Amino acid sequence: MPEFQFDSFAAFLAMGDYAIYVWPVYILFALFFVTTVLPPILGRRKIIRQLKARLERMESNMAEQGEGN
Amino acid sequence: MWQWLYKLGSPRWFYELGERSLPWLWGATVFLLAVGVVWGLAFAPPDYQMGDNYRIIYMHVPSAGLMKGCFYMMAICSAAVLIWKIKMADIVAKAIAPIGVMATLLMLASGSLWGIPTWGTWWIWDARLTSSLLQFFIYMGIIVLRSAFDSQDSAARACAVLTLVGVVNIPIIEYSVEWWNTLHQGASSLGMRDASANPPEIWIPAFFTGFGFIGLFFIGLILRSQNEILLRERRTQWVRDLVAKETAGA
Amino acid sequence: MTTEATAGLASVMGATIRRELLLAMRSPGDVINPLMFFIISVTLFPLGGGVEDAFLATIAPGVIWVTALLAVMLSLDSLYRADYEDGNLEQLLMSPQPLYFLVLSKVFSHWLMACLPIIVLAPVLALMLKLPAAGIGALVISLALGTPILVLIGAIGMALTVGLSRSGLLLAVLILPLYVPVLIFGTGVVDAAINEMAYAGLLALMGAMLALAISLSPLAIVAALRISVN
Amino acid sequence: MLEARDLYCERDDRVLFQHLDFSLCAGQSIQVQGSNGSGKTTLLRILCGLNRDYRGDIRWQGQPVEKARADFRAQVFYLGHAPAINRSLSAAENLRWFCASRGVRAGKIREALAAFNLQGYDDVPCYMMSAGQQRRVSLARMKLVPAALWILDEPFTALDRKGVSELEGMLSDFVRSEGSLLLTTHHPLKMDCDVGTIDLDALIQERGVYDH
Repeated sequence: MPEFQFDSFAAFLAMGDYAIYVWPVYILFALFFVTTVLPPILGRRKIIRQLKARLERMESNMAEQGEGN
Repeated sequence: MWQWLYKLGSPRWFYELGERSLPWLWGATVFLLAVGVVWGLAFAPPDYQMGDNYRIIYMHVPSAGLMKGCFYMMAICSAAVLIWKIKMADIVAKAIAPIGVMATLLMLASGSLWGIPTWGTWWIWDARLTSSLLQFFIYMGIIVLRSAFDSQDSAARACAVLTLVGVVNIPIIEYSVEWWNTLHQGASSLGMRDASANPPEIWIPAFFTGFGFIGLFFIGLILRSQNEILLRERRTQWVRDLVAKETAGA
Repeated sequence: MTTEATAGLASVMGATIRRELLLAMRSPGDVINPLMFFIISVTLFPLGGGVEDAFLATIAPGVIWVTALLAVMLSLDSLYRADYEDGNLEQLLMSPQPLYFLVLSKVFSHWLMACLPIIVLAPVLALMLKLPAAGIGALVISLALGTPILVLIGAIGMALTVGLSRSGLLLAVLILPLYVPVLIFGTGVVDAAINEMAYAGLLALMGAMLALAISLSPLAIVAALRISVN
Repeated sequence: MLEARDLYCERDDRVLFQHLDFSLCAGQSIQVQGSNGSGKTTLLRILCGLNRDYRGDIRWQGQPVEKARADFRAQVFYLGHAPAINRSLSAAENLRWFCASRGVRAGKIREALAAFNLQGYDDVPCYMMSAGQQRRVSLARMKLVPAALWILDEPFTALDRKGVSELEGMLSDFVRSEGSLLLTTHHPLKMDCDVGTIDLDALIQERGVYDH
């Protein structure tokens, strides 16, 4: 089983004094994760609402046409 | 096999396949990425030469792989759009592009952060970084071209043509940048190849993050494709029922 | 292709080239403007960067090649825009003659009008930038091989964007990354010539790129034109 | 002999026409009617092969049009809204280029121009001509290129009354000489041969819009 490479949590944070290079990369990874997943999830809700509004508009039009002719 | 491929072409079947496979994908991706990141950061031995800075590689290599993989997948979809006129292929190609761009940006950022301690500057004209920068420009060209058209069908075919032209040019660009790099820079490459002197365990986290990236790619792809399917198939009955069911619940 | 079909095709290509040259005479702006852009932007570099011989000589190949590349790209706007606007492009797409060769002859005539003057003028500008004499011959050969590739690839971007309004910059975003290999080998040939190194291999590579461009890009241009007229 | 079966075309969320079938044989002519934006031009461009966003099957001489592409184009003359005339070239140069681009030996350009009373205009640059004259130069192309099918999109625009009646005469002569004609126009057509019609507006009411 691989063992923990750093002797303390502080050493882990310091990352062998490469912290300012390694941690930004993993932060950017988190950003990549979020931008890949979050926008479509939010977009989906917006699209569903949009389509719902469109359906209602169409039903009201159909209803008017119904009485019309 | 053809039957399966043909069914993949129908938006409804693709949507439902996506719906069924998403939970599995989420579970696998989160597990793989969590293990890969923790193992890579905390438990993998440091590089004999570069010390802990080497841990950037667990993000750099998968994102580089995803950058190239996305482009080749877009090229396949583009061929399908132009030759067999499969509507679904355009939906998938449109979904892949943003993921490819973000992977390229992650690759460029991790590459330059990797280079700072070794070369003292944040941008080095290394062959792989430069050709990835050019690939980023080609990705942006495709995305910008798609938004320039108002009719969706011509946008789909135009982007398909540009993607195929791009996929023919990428190997040429890489070869010429490689040659150009040896001419101007000599040996300033990222120094990734000479990592063989490390114990094998250094590579194990890379498998986890690598497959985690692929899982993440498919999640993004399915989510974006589903949104696009809902928009493009909004007049069909099954989408109207789905919208009714979803909004009734909410 | 039976003989009279090829004869018919040759006459069509000849007619295209004659028409383009006629059009160029009628509106010389399409020829003069890219050339003036090339000359003016080359003279900007000494004004901006200083006139020491050593400095100019080192940047000369890069400057001339980059400005030539940009001039060619800017000249592409006149390629199909006029035909698209007045409806000739539609008629061209309705022509029974294979469009592949019509496009090739159109690109060739555009190269004659826009790029040949640049190649002819490049040595003068090279002298202005103190390019060593050894490099001038190589510069002309590399431009002669490189500019047709630039026009062929640029024509793809032009055909994709001909239907869009105000697409000048969009064309640059689409095709400049694809121009990189031509630029790299073009300047490489001139550098090699200046340092007395053999550059035949590089010319061979550029020739290979030219062959690839001539055979493949008309396919993309035709597809793109059909999309834009759609 | 042009046949279309079950043509369907949808443009930005509106179904222009669907289940549209018709056939046009030699010696027949059809006028496509419909209000503005009902898809008349789109239908013509689909039949010419300029517009590919449609579903359905189009046959030329019994063969699917994709197979007989070159032969189809050699036989068809399409006149669009744009006059397809380069303004910096003269009328004769434009017509010569039009014949060359279709691989046809430039026939009697002078007579073609004369037929549209543009005698002596052959060396006049087109930017000096009025829209009506440019239109007639564009129409003159019909006399130069042998075609079995004419697809004309509002050929009478910008023509004066005399021009209109001359063109109508010419069209009916063409149809009588076993040519087939497909056109759209807004003014009442006075041609001495029977003209079939396709009414896109009627097609929509009759079949409703969202039935697929």
